Amino acid sequence: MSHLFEHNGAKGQGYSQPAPVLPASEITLPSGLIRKALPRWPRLSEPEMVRHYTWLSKRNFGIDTGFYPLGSCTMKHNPRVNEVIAQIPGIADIHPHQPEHHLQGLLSIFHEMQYMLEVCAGMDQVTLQPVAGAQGEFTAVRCIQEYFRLRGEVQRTKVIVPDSAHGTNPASAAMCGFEIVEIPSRTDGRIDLDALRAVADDTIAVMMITNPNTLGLFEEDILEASSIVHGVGGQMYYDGANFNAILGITSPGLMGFDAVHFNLHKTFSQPHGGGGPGSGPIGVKEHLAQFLPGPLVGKRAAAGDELDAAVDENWYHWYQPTHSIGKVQQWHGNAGAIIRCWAYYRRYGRGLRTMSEHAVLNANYLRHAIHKATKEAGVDSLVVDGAEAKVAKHEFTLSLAPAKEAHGISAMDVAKGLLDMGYMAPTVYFPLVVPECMMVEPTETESKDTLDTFATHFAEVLQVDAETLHAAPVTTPVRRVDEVYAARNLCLRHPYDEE
Amino acid sequence: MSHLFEHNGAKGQGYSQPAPVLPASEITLPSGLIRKALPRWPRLSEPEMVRHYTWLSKRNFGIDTGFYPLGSCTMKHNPRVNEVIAQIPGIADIHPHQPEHHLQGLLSIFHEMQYMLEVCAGMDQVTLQPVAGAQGEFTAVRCIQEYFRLRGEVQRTKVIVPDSAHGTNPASAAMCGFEIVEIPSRTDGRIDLDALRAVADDTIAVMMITNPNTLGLFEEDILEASSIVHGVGGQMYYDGANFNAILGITSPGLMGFDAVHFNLHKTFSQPHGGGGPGSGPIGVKEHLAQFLPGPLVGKRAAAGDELDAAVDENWYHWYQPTHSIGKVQQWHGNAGAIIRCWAYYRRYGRGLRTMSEHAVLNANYLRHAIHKATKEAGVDSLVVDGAEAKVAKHEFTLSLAPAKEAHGISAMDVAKGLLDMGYMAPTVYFPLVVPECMMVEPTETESKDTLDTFATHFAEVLQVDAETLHAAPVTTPVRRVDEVYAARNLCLRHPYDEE
Amino acid sequence: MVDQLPNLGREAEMLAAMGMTSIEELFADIPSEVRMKDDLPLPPPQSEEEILSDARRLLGSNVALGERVSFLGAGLYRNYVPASVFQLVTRGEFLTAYTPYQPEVSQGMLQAMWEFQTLISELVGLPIANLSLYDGSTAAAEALTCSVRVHTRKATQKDTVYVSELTPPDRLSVMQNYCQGAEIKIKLLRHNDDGTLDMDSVSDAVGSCGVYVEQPNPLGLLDGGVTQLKEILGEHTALIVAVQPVSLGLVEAPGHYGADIVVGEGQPLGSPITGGGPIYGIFACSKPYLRLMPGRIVGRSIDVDGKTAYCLTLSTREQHIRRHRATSNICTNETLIALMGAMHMALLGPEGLHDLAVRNMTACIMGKQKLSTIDGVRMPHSSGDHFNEFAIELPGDTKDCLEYLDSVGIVGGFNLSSWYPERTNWMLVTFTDQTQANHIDLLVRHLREWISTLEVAA
Amino acid sequence: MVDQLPNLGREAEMLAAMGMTSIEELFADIPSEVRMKDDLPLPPPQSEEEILSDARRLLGSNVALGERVSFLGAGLYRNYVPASVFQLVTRGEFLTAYTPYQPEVSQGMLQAMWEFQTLISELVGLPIANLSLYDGSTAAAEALTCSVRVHTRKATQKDTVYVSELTPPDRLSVMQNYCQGAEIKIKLLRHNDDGTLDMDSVSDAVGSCGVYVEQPNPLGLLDGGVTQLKEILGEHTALIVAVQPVSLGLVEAPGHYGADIVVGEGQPLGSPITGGGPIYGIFACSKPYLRLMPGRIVGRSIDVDGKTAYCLTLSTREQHIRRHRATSNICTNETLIALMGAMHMALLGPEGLHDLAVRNMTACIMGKQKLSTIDGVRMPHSSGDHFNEFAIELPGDTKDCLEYLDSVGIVGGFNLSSWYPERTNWMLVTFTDQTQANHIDLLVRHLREWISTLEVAA
Ligand SMILES: Cc1ncc(COP(=O)(O)O)c(C=O)c1O
Ligand SMILES: Cc1ncc(COP(=O)(O)O)c(C=O)c1O
Repeated sequence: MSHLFEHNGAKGQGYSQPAPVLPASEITLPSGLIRKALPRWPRLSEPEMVRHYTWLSKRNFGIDTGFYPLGSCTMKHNPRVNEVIAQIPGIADIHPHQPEHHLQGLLSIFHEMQYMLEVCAGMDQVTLQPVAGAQGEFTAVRCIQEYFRLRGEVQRTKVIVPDSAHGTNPASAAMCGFEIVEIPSRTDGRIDLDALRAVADDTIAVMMITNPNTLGLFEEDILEASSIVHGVGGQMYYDGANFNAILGITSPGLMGFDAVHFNLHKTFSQPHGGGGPGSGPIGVKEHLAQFLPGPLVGKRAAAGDELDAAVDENWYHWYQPTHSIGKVQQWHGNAGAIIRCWAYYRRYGRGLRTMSEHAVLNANYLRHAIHKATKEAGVDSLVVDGAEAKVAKHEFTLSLAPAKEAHGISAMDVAKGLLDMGYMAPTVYFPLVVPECMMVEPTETESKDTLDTFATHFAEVLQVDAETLHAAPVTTPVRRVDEVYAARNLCLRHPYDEE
Repeated sequence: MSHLFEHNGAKGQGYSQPAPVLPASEITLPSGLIRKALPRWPRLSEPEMVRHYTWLSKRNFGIDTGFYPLGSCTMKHNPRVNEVIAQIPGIADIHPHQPEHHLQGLLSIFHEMQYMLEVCAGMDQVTLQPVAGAQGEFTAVRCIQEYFRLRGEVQRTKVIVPDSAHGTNPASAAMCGFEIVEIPSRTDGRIDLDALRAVADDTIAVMMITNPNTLGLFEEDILEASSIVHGVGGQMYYDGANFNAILGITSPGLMGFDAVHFNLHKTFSQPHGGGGPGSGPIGVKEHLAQFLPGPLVGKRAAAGDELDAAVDENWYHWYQPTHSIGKVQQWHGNAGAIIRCWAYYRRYGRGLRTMSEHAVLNANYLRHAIHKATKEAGVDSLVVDGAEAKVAKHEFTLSLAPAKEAHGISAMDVAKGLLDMGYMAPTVYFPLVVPECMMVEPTETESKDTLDTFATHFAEVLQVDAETLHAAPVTTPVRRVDEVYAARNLCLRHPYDEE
Repeated sequence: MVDQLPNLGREAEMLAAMGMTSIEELFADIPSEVRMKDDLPLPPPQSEEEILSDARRLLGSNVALGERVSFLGAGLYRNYVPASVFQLVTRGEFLTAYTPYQPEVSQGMLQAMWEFQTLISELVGLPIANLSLYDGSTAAAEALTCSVRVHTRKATQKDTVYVSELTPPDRLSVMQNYCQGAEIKIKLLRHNDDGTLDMDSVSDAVGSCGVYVEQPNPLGLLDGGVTQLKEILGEHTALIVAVQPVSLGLVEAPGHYGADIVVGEGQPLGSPITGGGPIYGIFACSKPYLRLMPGRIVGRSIDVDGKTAYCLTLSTREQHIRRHRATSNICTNETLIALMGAMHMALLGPEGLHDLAVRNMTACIMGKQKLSTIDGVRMPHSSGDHFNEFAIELPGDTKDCLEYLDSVGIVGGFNLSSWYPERTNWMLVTFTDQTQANHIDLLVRHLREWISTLEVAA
Repeated sequence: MVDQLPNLGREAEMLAAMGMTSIEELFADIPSEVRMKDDLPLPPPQSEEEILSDARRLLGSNVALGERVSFLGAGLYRNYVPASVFQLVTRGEFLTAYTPYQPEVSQGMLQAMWEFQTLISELVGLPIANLSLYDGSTAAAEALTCSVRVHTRKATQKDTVYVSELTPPDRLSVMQNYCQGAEIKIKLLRHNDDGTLDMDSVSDAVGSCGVYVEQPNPLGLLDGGVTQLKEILGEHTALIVAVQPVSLGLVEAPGHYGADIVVGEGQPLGSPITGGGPIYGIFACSKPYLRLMPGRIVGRSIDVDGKTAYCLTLSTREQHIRRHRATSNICTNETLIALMGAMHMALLGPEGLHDLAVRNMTACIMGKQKLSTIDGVRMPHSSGDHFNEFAIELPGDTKDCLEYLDSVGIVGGFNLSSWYPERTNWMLVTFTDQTQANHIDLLVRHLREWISTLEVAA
């Protein structure tokens, strides 16, 4: 069967259920409310369903199946015990509206996570509510917006975003109603302090930056940038997507940021699940804490009659920040993801720094190995580094511009060639400041052997002739997919007989 | 990495454990007992281990990945809830030596399974102890042996086995010390009553038969065979591997058998797991019940002080048959498999007959579809049915003898050709009475569409030229494996540096 | 932690290959002023066993609903998710993949999501569905901003949307946050005393950009009036209907009575409650909304050989292309949970969905029948039909009542005063496919007992 | 049941294609005399939800060891199995495969088993291992018959094997059943009062076909004498040693002191106890035993392109080829559980195995230290070293003691009178990697309390 809708078993072929508590005839809906025709869903027995999704899974690439050096996405191994923990009924089968004495375990974990993220980021208060990085950005910018409103600084209508920033940064700020001021980066993706100074004035509400930046380089001038923005009364926002590089070594707080989001699904390994779920807590400095979406988790000494339900000597409770912006997700965020990330952090505890060290070690080693391998293969003229820097952080960029020039081999061609060798391709064409860019992030959970082999294979791909590479991939479930066709001939659902 | 032993991380790279309760220095083994060199096991981190076994799994074919028409093995779908049930701590984390009041749930399920198998087989007593079909055979023959010993009939030193029987039948009887009398089958694999009469005398202890037989045909003369054997004082043994064909329609008891084994992993869908585990309970008539391995599960009304631990109004308890042969597995058999099979049987309950009806429907439909497809493709002259019978039961045989003769295409060639089309091959070269045999068992859990498509593909394979087929498979992880090389150049473990 | 770091112990070797001698050299670019001086003030590393044991202890101290008889719903519904769903969704190929940027090696997830789009599209009766938003509340919020993007030019009530006054405050708050940036005014639609929409109030919404109602409404009521709205509103106002997706096995699909956008909490299809997340938000719409809608969408295409293949499409709406002019900032979404939804839907099939709806609805009917026998319990909206839940008015404070029920092991329902502060005696009681007749009897018995304690006290 | 039968409702269509009109026609060959007349006297079909709920109720009523503090071992050891093992072993490709008859599409399992053979071979110090027998007892039994097949021709004590008198009766019974067909005589080896093997008794075994001992012995004792046996027995008697595999992280591998065959319960590596099955039996041997050993074995080979490939080999020993002259009747074995073992071993690595052994052994040492402080508790074998467990002699009946401990929530240990009927006051107490110091303190406290009740009664 090539897709689900070819399955059309006899009626009632689905998953069999117990009888209802009353016969269906007790239902007396007025005819206007009654559904006339059931959805044209397929009819599969369990064996067919299991085989269908097993088949689909085999047509999908994950970290478990191979090296996944997708820059900016931190595709690290997902420890398996975390999945076991997330199935414990005390998280899978709890309702956010249960009373506090039903949820002391959950609340204590939330409290621990707030604290852990606070100390890692050098922030004063964390909320776990945002469910993705982009929502974290939006939430933090909203908080800053309310902060300025309360201070009467309504003239601050602009948000500065470097041109190398991730698209969510300007999108999130725009959703809050801010005007976006894009400033050009230097060629190494680093912030151009002059460009920043040129736009910095009292109309600026926020500046959003990632550090290390999207080229994987640490912004050495970050304190200067912070003081420029603070100098005009603006706030500094840290995009935490690259937090994996610096955990335990430096922190957004030390760099002068006022607010930060975490992509827990990156740094703390909630499995990415083909696109989600994620979790995007934010941390802020004291002056912004009162604006956070509530409720937050606080703790106090447990009273005598609370000790029965308590998990330790404390009572964990919800509380509302005084000037809360309200909610950004209806419940308490992605609690299931937060539990997994808690389990992840516990593996390292105070040793989280080792994780970042190995992320950076692996990235630099791979960068080195690729240049060595291409040199040995005599194809080092085809690829250059995206930045002139002695060391990268957790990721680095390569430019295939020389290959394109010399042989007509694009970054996309190389990406597809790598698919044929059994790898997920690095991020391509981002950031735009690097021509024919490939952005490579190996993460700390890849072995030296994997990195060595990848480097060799990378050099091999560069030796393939352009024509062959244009035709790649050939070993994948389908060959190069026509994205233009998809957009021109929109087919967004099974057409049934309408085709 | 191509195999596990290429992984050799730094020391301590394995799975990290909590500290011991006392320092290792408290261990003071005499030097003669101390291990000098640890095993040369590989060193893998969790990410490497997960990727290794994910990779291996992708090189393996299972029911979940495709149609698995392996005759005699009943490769039916394994319902997924059964795996969930088998992980409940009340089965996964219990010890066979716990007292009865700790195990009332387990015992009640065992009791229900004994009863269910008794009524399905028409037997008086079942034991769940044997852990595979072959062990069931051995156990039942042992019981019969003790039965005759107690009756003083020590001259009964022989066991009759048709030449079409599964190899475990003669092997199990021989393990008990019996002499094997092999009798030839008729060309349709059915029992030759004359041949049986010729060997039936008072030296016969047991006759072992499968019904339906290994060609998938019902032994219509079974009552006559039973009366011949019983006539000389022998016992009739039913090999239950093909029980899936007749459940709820007839029973070994009605056919005159005295003992039977069940392959629960076939009929009741304990997943086959690449070769095991299984479960091979046996059922016997009253006169043999006292010889069964113990303990068995009995029930009686629960006493007042037992009601706390009871699961219903009964008390379930272990008891020893008076002349028990002792044990064949040290514990209580494969309890975890029995639980899964209990969950499986509960899905059908008194409707188990429907399961067998569909198994037989699917087999006959596929048999028909294959002949139709080969006819339409004009290749029906290349394959003939293994037996001249209007209807088969749950499986059927095909002979590729004409294909071999006409084009040099063997059953093995066709099997490998089918692998290339994404199927597991049917059983080949068994039973031997059918030349160039393929034994096909679709099971009841395959859809009509799958059967239709397989039939078409089967006809397509027959149209492939011999040379191409000899070279098949070409799309599999490896191509045709040299089994002779394996036997001549024994390499039964990783050679390390010794190569 | 060693089990997660394959190169632990190989640092020197790797550094040497780069001509370095210490990890520190790799961080030479981080100025000392911003360096952390101390170790993180966190506990020591733990092994898998220790983490699991802590998790079991802490999470074990939570009261899981399955340990109790529960009548708590109010937007999230405890349903049975078939075993095969968990086993398949945790296959590493799905679990550990990212957004399918390289379609050639991501056909599995892409196709599954295209199938998900079809399943949702059929379910709600609209031609287009995206592959999930964060939850029901953000889906609702994005529907409002989308309706404004589409209609505000021609609207007479520019930048204005109307929302049912019953909308739970937590959901409304999300809408407000999402709407304030675009300066959208959210006005409220009134309801009658019997719980139905006030149709006069609806007339006020004519000329606005969008109208948001829920069916069943937040108090479980199925409102026939909702099926009339499109006629009143006309084509220039988006009718946005939020659904409990399971109800659509019995109740007419909003697409069939003119809804332009259907949103909802997908959770009852395929996902456990999980404390409120991860769950997934449903978002479906009609053609005119396509290019201004939020979220990812998969299209069917072909590969260079002409073979059917799937890929993300229409991404020019999205933030990674259009940046601050994007239709939404969403990037990471809830794909894996949507996949669970797809698997559940695939297993149910049309008749299975119907059966599931019947189980939910008959449990609710039985609840109404039995609770209506209790003296002192009033059902404000008893004249209507309900799905999953209905409000009751108690002869005393709901908080007291819930505490009493809790003391006898029953999670009694939802205190409606936290949504509608003046309704201190209202409670929302929920019944699902997991509700058994004897659960309801237990609730009735203990409600009677609680009421009798009130009488004694009085 | 409908969810398991894709063709339910399509019977007529399928029958029609065959020119039939009823299912009955398919069973025309079954004579009416043998037909079942009535429906099976069984309950009605159940849905997945109902089965799961019954299973939860029934199995939930069992006392899982994890709910208690437990000191019960006696051959099966509750260990921690890493989470990844379960998640990988239940992948459908492993779970739903059968014996790899078609090697081209079964390389995954074949290679995993070849790796398993290597892991076991290294663990026990012998060059050959098969891919599992049913359990430790059948592995032991098959080792005995194997030793007779190999040695009886040259043996002076033909068809005779010697087995330690401490061998648990249930295990011995399996041996007896397996041995009686070949008319093998099983004689017993005596032990000294301190638990060690009586070396005089061992001399009696010279000239027999095989000698079976356990290390640690059934009472947990590590016996230095066992390492001397091969010297006494010489090359024509098989030395068969049964092991607790985890102990081999500390204790010398039997292959290194001359064992010819090593067997054992593989369970502590990779498998939960599961009420005693499915678990897996380890069987390893030296070269002379290869062609007469039982069970399946995988060999490394090549495919037609010369690529490394794996396949079953040496099957001419097996029943499906050699029928009644086979070395064993085993067909279905315990592959999947052996695979769990392989995964656990791969995760542990050499140092991890060592650490696991240390955790088990130090828990046992702590147990000895603390229990030895109890007045009235005697340790008959206190002079030796123990792994996992040791015997104690109580001042009263073990049954009473276990019942008392049970009443305070402790699974106290194993009543040794069920193995050795005269030893009514002996108990075997077991300590594993899961034993915590406070567990032992609890045991000590309650043992003391029980003893004090005896004194009061006296
Ligand atoms: C640099 C950067 N910022 C922000 C985001 C947005 O985070 P999320 O996808 O969790 O919404 C991403 C995600 O890819 C990112 O790489
Ligand atoms: C006809 C027949 N009898 C007996 C057996 C042996 O059963 P088991 O493999 O469970 O030991 C089989 C197994 O394939 C079989 O097909």
